[in-house]
Amino acid sequence: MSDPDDITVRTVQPPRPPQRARCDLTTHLGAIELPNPVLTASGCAAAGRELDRFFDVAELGAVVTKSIMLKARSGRPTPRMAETASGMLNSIGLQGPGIDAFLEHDLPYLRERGARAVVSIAGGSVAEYTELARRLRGAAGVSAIEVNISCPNVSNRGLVFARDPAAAAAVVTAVRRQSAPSVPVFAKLSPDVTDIVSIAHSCVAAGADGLSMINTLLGMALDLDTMRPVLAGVTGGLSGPAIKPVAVRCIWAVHAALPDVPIIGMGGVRSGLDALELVLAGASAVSVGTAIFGDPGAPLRIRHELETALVDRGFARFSDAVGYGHREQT
Amino acid sequence: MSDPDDITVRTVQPPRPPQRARCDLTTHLGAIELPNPVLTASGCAAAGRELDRFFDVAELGAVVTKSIMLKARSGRPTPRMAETASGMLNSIGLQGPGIDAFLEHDLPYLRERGARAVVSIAGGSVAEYTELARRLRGAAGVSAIEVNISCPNVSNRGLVFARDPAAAAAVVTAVRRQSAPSVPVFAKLSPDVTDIVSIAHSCVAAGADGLSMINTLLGMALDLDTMRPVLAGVTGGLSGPAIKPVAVRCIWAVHAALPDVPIIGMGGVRSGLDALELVLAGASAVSVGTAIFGDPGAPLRIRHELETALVDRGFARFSDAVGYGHREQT
Amino acid sequence: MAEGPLQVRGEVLATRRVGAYRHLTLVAPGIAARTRPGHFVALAVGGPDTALTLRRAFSIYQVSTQGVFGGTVELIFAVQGAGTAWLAAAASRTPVDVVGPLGKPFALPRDRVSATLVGGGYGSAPLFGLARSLRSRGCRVDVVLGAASADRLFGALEAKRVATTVEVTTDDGSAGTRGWVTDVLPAVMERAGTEVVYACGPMGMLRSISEVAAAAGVPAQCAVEESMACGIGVCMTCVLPVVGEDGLTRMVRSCVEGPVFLGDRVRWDALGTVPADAVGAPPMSDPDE
Amino acid sequence: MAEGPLQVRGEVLATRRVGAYRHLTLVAPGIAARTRPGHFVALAVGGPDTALTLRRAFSIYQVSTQGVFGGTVELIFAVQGAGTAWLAAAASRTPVDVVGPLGKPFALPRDRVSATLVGGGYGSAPLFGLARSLRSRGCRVDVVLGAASADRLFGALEAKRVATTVEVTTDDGSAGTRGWVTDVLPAVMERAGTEVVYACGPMGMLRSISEVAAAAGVPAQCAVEESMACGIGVCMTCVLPVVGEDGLTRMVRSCVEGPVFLGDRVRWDALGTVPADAVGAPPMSDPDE
Ligand SMILES: Cc1cc2nc3c(=O)[nH]c(=O)nc-3n(C[C@H](O)[C@H](O)[C@H](O)COP(=O)(O)OP(=O)(O)OC[C@H]3O[C@@H](n4cnc5c(N)ncnc54)[C@H](O)[C@@H]3O)c2cc1C
Ligand SMILES: Cc1cc2nc3c(=O)[nH]c(=O)nc-3n(C[C@H](O)[C@H](O)[C@H](O)COP(=O)(O)OP(=O)(O)OC[C@H]3O[C@@H](n4cnc5c(N)ncnc54)[C@H](O)[C@@H]3O)c2cc1C
Ligand SMILES: Cc1cc2nc3c(=O)[nH]c(=O)nc-3n(C[C@H](O)[C@H](O)[C@H](O)COP(=O)(O)O)c2cc1C
Ligand SMILES: Cc1cc2nc3c(=O)[nH]c(=O)nc-3n(C[C@H](O)[C@H](O)[C@H](O)COP(=O)(O)O)c2cc1C
Ligand code: FES
Ligand code: FES
Repeated sequence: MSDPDDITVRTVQPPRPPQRARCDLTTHLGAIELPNPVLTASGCAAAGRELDRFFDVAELGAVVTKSIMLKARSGRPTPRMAETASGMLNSIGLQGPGIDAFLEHDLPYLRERGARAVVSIAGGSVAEYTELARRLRGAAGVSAIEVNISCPNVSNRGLVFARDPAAAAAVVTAVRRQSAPSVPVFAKLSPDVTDIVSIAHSCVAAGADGLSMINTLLGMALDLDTMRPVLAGVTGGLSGPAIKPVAVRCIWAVHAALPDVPIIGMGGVRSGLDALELVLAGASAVSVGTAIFGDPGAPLRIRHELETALVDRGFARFSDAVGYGHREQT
Repeated sequence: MSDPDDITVRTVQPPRPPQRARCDLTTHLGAIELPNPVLTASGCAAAGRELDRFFDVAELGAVVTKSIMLKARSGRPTPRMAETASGMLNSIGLQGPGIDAFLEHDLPYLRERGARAVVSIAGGSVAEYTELARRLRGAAGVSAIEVNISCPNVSNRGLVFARDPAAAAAVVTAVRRQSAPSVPVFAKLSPDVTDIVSIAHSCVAAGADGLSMINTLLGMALDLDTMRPVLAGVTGGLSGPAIKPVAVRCIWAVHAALPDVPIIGMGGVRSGLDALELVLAGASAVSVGTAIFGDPGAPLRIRHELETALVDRGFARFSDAVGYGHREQT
Repeated sequence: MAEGPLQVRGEVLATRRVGAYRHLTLVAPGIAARTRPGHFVALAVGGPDTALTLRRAFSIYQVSTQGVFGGTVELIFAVQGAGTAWLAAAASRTPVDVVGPLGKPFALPRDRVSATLVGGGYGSAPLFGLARSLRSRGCRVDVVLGAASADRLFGALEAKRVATTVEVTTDDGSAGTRGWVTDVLPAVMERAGTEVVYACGPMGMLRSISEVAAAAGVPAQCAVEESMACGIGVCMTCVLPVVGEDGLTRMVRSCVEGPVFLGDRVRWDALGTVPADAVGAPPMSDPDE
Repeated sequence: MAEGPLQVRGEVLATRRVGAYRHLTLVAPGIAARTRPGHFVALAVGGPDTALTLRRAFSIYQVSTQGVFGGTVELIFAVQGAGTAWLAAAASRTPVDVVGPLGKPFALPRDRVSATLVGGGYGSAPLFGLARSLRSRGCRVDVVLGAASADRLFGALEAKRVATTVEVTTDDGSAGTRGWVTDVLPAVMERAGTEVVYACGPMGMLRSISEVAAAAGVPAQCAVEESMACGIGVCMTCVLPVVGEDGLTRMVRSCVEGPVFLGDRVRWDALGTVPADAVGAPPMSDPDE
């Protein structure tokens, strides 16, 4: 019988040498290659300038700019936001300077900084999206286009494009047709649909080079003092860690159905491990949105954390991790 | 000029006497009246017995029992849950003893305890729901029936009833026809649809006396060690505070469209103020689900907190607060 | 003795490190008096604005019904994730909502038998109170403790005080015999003339212990650890396949029908599955909740 | 002087009550040196497992660049909701991520002018540093402080040390003159020969002060408080309608283009709306984000 007093530690293994390995973070989104897969989410980083005060935005895979419309737009009245459990609601109403000012000030800024720009566009009609894409065609420094189709279609009783496969496809076809072949077009999907896979199919059939998901979930909050909606816009978009499980599910389902279509994943990513979760589900890049509000340094931190997480798990290449959660179990 | 040293407090108002007012918590759900509007959510309180060790379940408006199926059912393999930010995923797979055991053991227990039972039923076909309703018809102690239509329709490629207006209506019609007229039938809606209002309309047109919302959102999580889905069932239902904004939005939209249809609201309620938020949006009763896992005393606590919140806001009757958030602003 | 669980607003009295674990003492009035060996508590973690929604379950190591604090409950825990990290960092006086005692405790023998207690890692925590109860009934108690490494052994010295013999194993040989508890268990049982085995630890260990006990023809009472959302029997997350008196396998809740099960009743080979012969299996369809 | 905001991992040094408010001192290296009066900081609240996702903005009351702590930042705050409750309860040494200094500070006059500073509630906090800056430039400083009640006045005694005259009003008359700051402001301005007004407090108060200043023909620099999600200019939640140099109204971000605005530039009557003549208004459709 062994002596129970004999519990002094005998050193059994030498401490492991510190991890020095690195992981090739390069990722491909259709025709383009990005040095790493961590992006900002549209509407959560403006056009990069403000974040550049906290870290070098050229260190990111790309900056996805706030959805831009044809004309300047004032957005909705305030209050425009409400904090919710592990999330927030926003109802900004796509405030922005319009495509002209964007092309004059914002895009050149990112280019000068050496940052890659994924330009998000939004419109109220197929014609508006078409015109936006046409204007972007000549512009220097557009790495890719993300088409925000979570906008009401003015010609169909305000039904949001992203909730109607045909309308979504019409927008994608138009944008794809107008854009330079070297510039991939990503359609950004809404989770507020009965069957996101069928919308994904429609967009890809219409020529989308990739898909971004998820946009915010439609939500709402009431103010318990005024007993009225908190947001001036009544409903708003729910984002943040609260929605990550919905994002993972959407990415998983779409990647399973369309394994060759690159996905930019977003929804509740706040750490490198969150980013990895979306990647394992099938995302080829990950956008960081609401987390920036809580931590302006989040995108770059997440890039570093993701690299560490990949190295820890023995991935020499980021691309090997994309969709790895779907592998057959041995 | 006043002397800035003169900042000693002069008592200006006498402290208010403690609030002694009460609020009439009675609520009506179609043909039935409940003494108060706080219920348990189906699947989060079993059939009341376990909670009864913590508080008298007869003090609640009603106990909504775990969805019962025709036959005993083992449910899904474990792991069946994953904690998420301000929420959780579950994939229980409707484990239960089947309607016979339920009628023999569970319903009589609640009746003896003096508690009201809202019986939740679930099936894989219209025929199964029909048979469940028929079996309940004779049973004593059924205050209302909640029809969980978030089940795959085995005869339509597993498409969940709640996501298909026609299938949802077919189930509701069958259950309504089989049930005693004095027993209201509530259809429980899923938020995972493009247009919850149209599903609500279908269910009401099919005879639903009221609507329950929301069931869980479809979500998913990956385990970052195994790099595989956490849940044995791969996807699961997202519940808890994270989803409250979605619940409020759904209740708001359906109440706006169908103001006379009583709604049992649920989704992320953890406090009396959360309950009030759903009520102001249009709920005539509020079910407490996931909060019970964190706090077994939650339902009764929430009943008390809700009463206080109503009194504080000058409501003499709970029913005056239902949908109050929709009032025209003066 | 009062029965059934209470929900009380407790608070942290003290936390200290014990090897790789923490020893947490909670003031939790009323719970101590109801506790028997094998019971567990479920704690709310994270504080007022937390994003953590579910309770955390911990075996009760020991309780004290007396003292100025109106009753304390002690736990031994490993930091795993966010909830246990919060507990480990919680300062003295931090409020903690405690629900307990929960579950079915170890069944105590009516006769003076020879009992062998086997603990893996922090799984030894509930065995010391059990050992004292057994001793006070005149039972012989032998203890086997195993862990991955010396810092993950809990209570080897304390075991020596309550047990006739104590055997220690570690996977890496950093304390006691290198190997698993089941490497030494048959010899211990033979020497002690074991008539009942009590065990608490990882599922794999419990399975092996059940096999050793079955081979020796003695019952094994195993305290299992399944992932739990509520701990009180309402959520159905903590199930495992267990054979009932009628010979049928059911998915039973380890939080109310366990955590202590007879080793030969648990379908260890089928953990994480629903055996095809289980009552109500397989589901013909897979409804969402 | 170094420019632009920093993000630093600070920690709570001390919190104490001041009437209805808390006076919080944070160790936040580097921020002090960049701070000018009117700047604010945005704090992460709630700790590691928090459900609170957004930053909380607070005016900087005063800073210290020296000392053993490598620079401290002091705030005066009222407990409103979960975030401020957490801050109020945070023990000394609690880590707090601090971003700052943020926003456009008060513009200081080039000449020796007579400046009147008006603060409402905790809105007086940023005025003391401002008063010292103005005094060091040889300006005359008069202060008017208002609040709902005496316990919500902040800094009346301190004001006396930096100001030529100090006037106090409370809504309920529990200290100073019963009434609003604007009841006494015209008389103070006349007496002081005010050439510029600086104000910080609730929006309604700022509006009235702007009117009084406009009537007297002097500029009013108003530090506004709009609900903010990020505090750094990326989310567009904190907008209000402001008239630009070109005479056009735009919805501008108060976190980067403010919080200090000229009172006659802000469309106070249109707060919470998008004026029909604003650039890009009204939206023809209402897209979700
Ligand atoms: C009956 C019982 C007794 C236990 N006794 C002890 C003990 O004495 N000492 C000890 O250190 N641990 C014990 N555990 C395990 C302990 O509950 C988990 O380590 C703890 O819940 C992990 O929480 P976390 O937030 O750190 O980890 P996370 O992984 O963040 O937890 C996430 C969720 O999963 C659940 N969970 C995760 N791991 C487990 C697990 N192993 N068992 C049950 N639920 C889990 C948590 O409750 C929580 O809901 C016991 C578990 C059970 C069921
Ligand atoms: C530039 C600026 C300076 C401020 N200075 C001070 C100060 O010196 N002292 C002080 O007590 N308060 C100040 N405030 C207000 C302070 O930010 C809020 O009281 C605080 O954010 C409330 O947080 P909470 O979690 O307690 O409340 P909650 O209501 O739970 O907050 C929920 C969300 O709303 C936002 N929010 C709520 N109220 C306000 C508000 N009034 N202004 C901005 N955001 C809000 C919070 O940031 C958070 O995102 C200032 C606000 C701004 C914009
Ligand atoms: C304040 C705010 C503004 C947003 N604006 C846009 C937008 O202009 N275009 C767009 O496609 N998505 C927009 N989004 C959605 C985000 O890009 C992202 O899809 C969503 O927030 C989920 O990611 P997150 O949880 O990381 O924020 C916005 C989100 C927030 C919170
Ligand atoms: C573990 C668990 C089991 C559930 N089982 C059922 C069920 O059997 N039938 C049903 O209609 N809803 C079921 N639900 C959904 C809840 O009744 C409720 O609609 C949902 O959880 C949202 O409310 P909550 O956020 O308060 O939990 C279940 C939820 C959970 C978390
Ligand atoms: S943990 Fe909920 S039933 Fe066992
Ligand atoms: S608070 Fe985000 S832009 Fe001002």
